[in-house]
Amino acid sequence: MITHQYDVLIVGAGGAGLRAALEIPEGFSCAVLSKVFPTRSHTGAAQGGIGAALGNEEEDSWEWHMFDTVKGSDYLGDQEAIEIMTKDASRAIIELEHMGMPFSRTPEGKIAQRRFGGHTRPEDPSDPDSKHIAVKRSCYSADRTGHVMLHTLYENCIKQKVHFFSEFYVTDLIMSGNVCAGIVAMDIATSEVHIFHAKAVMLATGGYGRVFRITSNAHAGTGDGFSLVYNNGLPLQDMEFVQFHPTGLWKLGILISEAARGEGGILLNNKGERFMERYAPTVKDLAPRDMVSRAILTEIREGRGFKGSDGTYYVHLDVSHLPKEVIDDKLPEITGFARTYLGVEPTKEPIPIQPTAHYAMGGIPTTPDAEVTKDKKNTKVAGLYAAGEAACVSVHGANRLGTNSLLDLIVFGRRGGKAIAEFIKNTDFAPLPADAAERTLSKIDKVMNSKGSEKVGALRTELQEKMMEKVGIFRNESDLKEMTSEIKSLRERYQNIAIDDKGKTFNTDLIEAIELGSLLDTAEPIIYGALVRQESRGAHSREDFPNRDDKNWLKHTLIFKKDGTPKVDYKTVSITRFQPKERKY
Amino acid sequence: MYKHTGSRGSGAPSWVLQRITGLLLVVVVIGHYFVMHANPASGHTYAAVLDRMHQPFWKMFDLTFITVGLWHGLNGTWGIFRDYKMKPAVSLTIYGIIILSGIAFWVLGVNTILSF
Amino acid sequence: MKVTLRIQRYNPEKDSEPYYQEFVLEAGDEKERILDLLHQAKWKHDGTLTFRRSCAHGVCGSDGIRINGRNRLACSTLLRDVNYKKPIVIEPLPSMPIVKDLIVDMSDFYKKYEAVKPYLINNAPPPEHERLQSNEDAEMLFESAKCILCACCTTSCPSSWSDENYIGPAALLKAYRFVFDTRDDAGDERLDVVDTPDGAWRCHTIFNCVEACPKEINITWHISQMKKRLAQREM
Amino acid sequence: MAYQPKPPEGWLKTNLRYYKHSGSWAWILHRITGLGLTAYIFVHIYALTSLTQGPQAFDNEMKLFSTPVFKVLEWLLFSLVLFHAFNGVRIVLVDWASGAKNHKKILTLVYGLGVVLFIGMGVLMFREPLANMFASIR
Ligand SMILES: Cc1cc2nc3c(=O)[nH]c(=O)nc-3n(C[C@H](O)[C@H](O)[C@H](O)COP(=O)(O)OP(=O)(O)OC[C@H]3O[C@@H](n4cnc5c(N)ncnc54)[C@H](O)[C@@H]3O)c2cc1C
Ligand code: HEM
Ligand code: SF4
Ligand code: F3S
Ligand code: FES
Repeated sequence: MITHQYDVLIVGAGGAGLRAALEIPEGFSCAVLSKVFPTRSHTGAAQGGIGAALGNEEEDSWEWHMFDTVKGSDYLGDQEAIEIMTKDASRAIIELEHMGMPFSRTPEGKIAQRRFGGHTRPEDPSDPDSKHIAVKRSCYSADRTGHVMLHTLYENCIKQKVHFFSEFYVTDLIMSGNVCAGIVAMDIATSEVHIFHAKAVMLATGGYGRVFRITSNAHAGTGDGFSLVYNNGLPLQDMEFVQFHPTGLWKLGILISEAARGEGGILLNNKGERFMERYAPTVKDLAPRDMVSRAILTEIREGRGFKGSDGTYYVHLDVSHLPKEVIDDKLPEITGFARTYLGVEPTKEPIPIQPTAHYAMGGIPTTPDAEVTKDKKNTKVAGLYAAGEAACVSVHGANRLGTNSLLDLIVFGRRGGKAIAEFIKNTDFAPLPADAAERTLSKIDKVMNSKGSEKVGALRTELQEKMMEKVGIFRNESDLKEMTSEIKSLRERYQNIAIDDKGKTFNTDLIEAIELGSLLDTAEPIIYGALVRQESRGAHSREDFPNRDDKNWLKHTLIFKKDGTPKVDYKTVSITRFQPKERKY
Repeated sequence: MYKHTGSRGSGAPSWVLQRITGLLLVVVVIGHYFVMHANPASGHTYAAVLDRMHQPFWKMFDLTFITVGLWHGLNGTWGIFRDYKMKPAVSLTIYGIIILSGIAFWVLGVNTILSF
Repeated sequence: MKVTLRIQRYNPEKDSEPYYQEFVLEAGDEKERILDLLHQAKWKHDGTLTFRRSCAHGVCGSDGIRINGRNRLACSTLLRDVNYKKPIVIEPLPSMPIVKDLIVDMSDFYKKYEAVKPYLINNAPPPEHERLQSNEDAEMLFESAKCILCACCTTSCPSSWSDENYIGPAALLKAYRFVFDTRDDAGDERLDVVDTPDGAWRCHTIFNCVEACPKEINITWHISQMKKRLAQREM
Repeated sequence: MAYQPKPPEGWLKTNLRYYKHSGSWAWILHRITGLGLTAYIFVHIYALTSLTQGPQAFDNEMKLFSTPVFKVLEWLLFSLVLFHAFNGVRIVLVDWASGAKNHKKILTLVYGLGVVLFIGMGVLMFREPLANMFASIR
């Protein structure tokens, strides 16, 4: 076994991890581990943009951005954190620009901005209570914003000579009492297990989209970070809030960014109606994602969807009326997806779309400085940090607005990095437990030598399909109850899993088996969270409790694993500026 | 294993020259072909050839052809060899052969042209 | 519909030479991705089949492989893009060391990328606001900034097959990305790196790279702009 | 490292096995014709040294070059010149103008012009035998 020692370890080389790495000052050693080569991280898939009230195109203010985010979160977002994020947004974007990120520009040469779902301003700025209309707040680079952001951050890491362990799969946290003392990881190329001893560890492992059948997330989006925390007895927060993005390519789930609607695209049902006019009369197609996804599903349920060749349903996203320059210059990538994967020519015909599992609002609870907390009193876990989609600060509450995730990455990634830089100055390495790698080794050993009858692929598909069906956009008690026993049995069957590849070189069979474990670990708190929360709020929509219930449920859920079973606790929501109101668009 | 070799060993001059000589050759070679080969008599009989060889214009034309053609052809050939990784000794030998044969044949050709 | 994938296999722990194995698979329609078929082969037939992939829609650059003799992304190539009536030949990217099956060792490729100093260098203190840049100047960079580092181009270039030191189209494209950024100050420093026989001058405008690039980047055009810049600098 | 990377395939094998589009063919042909022409220039210079040895020597040599076989070879040589020359211009356009954006169209032009001039030259070179042939047909 190889043991390394670094002051700081960052797990995950997406936007959050890379941004944090840039904050570690010279003189301290820092390593970034990633199971894929850094620029292959899923941040690169983000298309539409990154939000900040720069006001380059239209009058804007961070307070309006904050209001939108709070309202978008269905008042479950922590307003203290949201204030930090929206206030810091402009600085953060300008910093990215200075790092070299190639933005689209306005005629004056400033960063260009466009409209995005849920981002509004009062029609009459002097009267904040006037009707809110869509505002241009999303800073973008054509429809490759995440791609150029990820590359810019990676480039700056190269410039700063950050040390990378690429294609290393992190399998466990090393906890020494209440202190995180490092991680255990496997070098995928050789299957060798390494121990990384550190003063501080940051988890920036991204989302869990692959828990669901139809998802916009990468195959690597298996929720490993959630599983690491959950299996070490730490809580996960608000896991029931799963964002389904309304416009995924039909059958494939590949994302057609909100930018398509931001630039003027509209949704149509099989009668050719622009149905969003009924659900959100003011912002129409640019309503927040949870609403649009529900609207689409409602249309389909009420018989106004299109039936596809395989018996599944979709609605249409139409951009064919937009000028060709807009499509070519501002939406080249996503119209390309429609052409490549569905053979649809978006300049001429509408694109078949369906909602797709997209984003994890919940996650590892942290303070606004990315410090991981372990209970409802926000007790910190020394040396452990989390940022990005894996973390729950919580700025997104029950529903994230488009463009706020990339912002979350760079704002809280940076804050986490700074907090770590401060922390390691006055901290020593916590002692390394002798059996640090024990769990990992026995897990690998078990999978490699198992003669069981279950296949990874089949079990995973079963999980994904059931989650889609029973814990999807609309939920109800009986489905969720069924799912709790379902997940138990899937977990048991997982113990009986066997793989074909018994080699040591680049054993992706083994990796997929471990990833399936993460998926199961992540699905569990999602199901339990959804079951306990007896209301409908943001992305969580219970058919048996169709209304928001602020009296009983204006609180975060925390789900722990105790003695092998999930336990629930609750945490208060920070409400500072905006009192909960009905959420209407 | 990738190794960054050398710094700013600029290939620019030879690259530019290869292109300029190439463009020159378009005129020279195709012109040459039309004059020499389109009409068998003008290219293949001593008298006709000799007649042209005495005119300064054609002398210049032929000198240009030989000089530019040899340089372009051999620089191109050297460019090809450079594409394939070789031991320094081998590549030096080839470079030597290219330069020596170039000079030798240039002298030979110039001698032919200037002997009239 | 049945299709056959003829996949090059190589396991360093067992094989001394790569060999081919045929998988007969069930495809729904001709819009199925080659990646879906590889997954089917791995998940239903042989779990030892090894390849990289992540995003599955052509944005991460993990799954550059050779399909019927040309470099492409498994996730952006559909059945209808190839002749699926005959066995579809799947091989790793050419001229790279093979780690296992379709996985190649990319470290050289990344080293070349790092060699061109792929980051903005501007030593002036940053202004309070963004650095201004006209939309035209910004758009000059967009095509080159599309690159996903899949290595399809560099490993398709005959110049790189014969000389592993040729820095290759991907690195040259990255050099362009920064040399032509109006905000960058390090033009000369970076140009020096590509102004060598193993740099831009080894590009013979073969266009294999352009043909292979899944992001439809006209790499050769970008290299030509750089050659011009280099030539001007020298004159 | 637990694995032994395989060394890269030989460049020639890779070249032969990789998919070829019009651009790769143009490059291969440009190389071959370039080398061919360079070799020919050497032969040509050497052959013409006979000029300095007087009319006898030269005309003797030219007898050989005037045989039908050599005349056809000479004509075929012209196709190499034409391809290399026009493709050379294409390369210059690609490098110096924005020809890279239209390289396939330019290549079509290269082939088109080449074929026209090649046939033209054929007519010029073989106008006597051709005239005779047509006369006999008539
Ligand atoms: C298609 C799509 C479009 C989007 N568009 C937008 C948008 O327009 N605007 C916006 O604001 N947001 C958008 N989002 C959301 C946003 O992109 C993501 O939430 C965000 O990029 C997540 O970043 P991250 O840094 O947390 O994680 P990621 O970028 O997902 O990175 C995770 C990292 O963790 C590593 N990792 C994971 N598990 C392990 C392990 N076990 N061991 C080692 N390493 C591990 C991975 O290798 C990777 O490097 C979009 C999301 C998707 C899917
Ligand atoms: C008639 C007009 C000609 C033009 C426009 C022309 C143009 C060019 C150009 C631009 C190149 C560079 C190719 C590269 O760098 O990739 C080249 C290469 C070459 N040329 Fe020419 N050329 C011409 C005639 C000739 C002649 C007459 C010869 C022979 C004496 C010749 C021999 C070569 C050789 C050997 C190469 C190297 C080929 C390679 O690099 O692949 N060329 N030519
Ligand atoms: S230029 Fe194109 S082919 Fe080359 S690495 Fe980038 S995306 Fe891949
Ligand atoms: S294939 Fe190679 S030679 Fe140049 S045009 Fe592309 S880099
Ligand atoms: S899997 Fe990401 S590019 Fe193909």
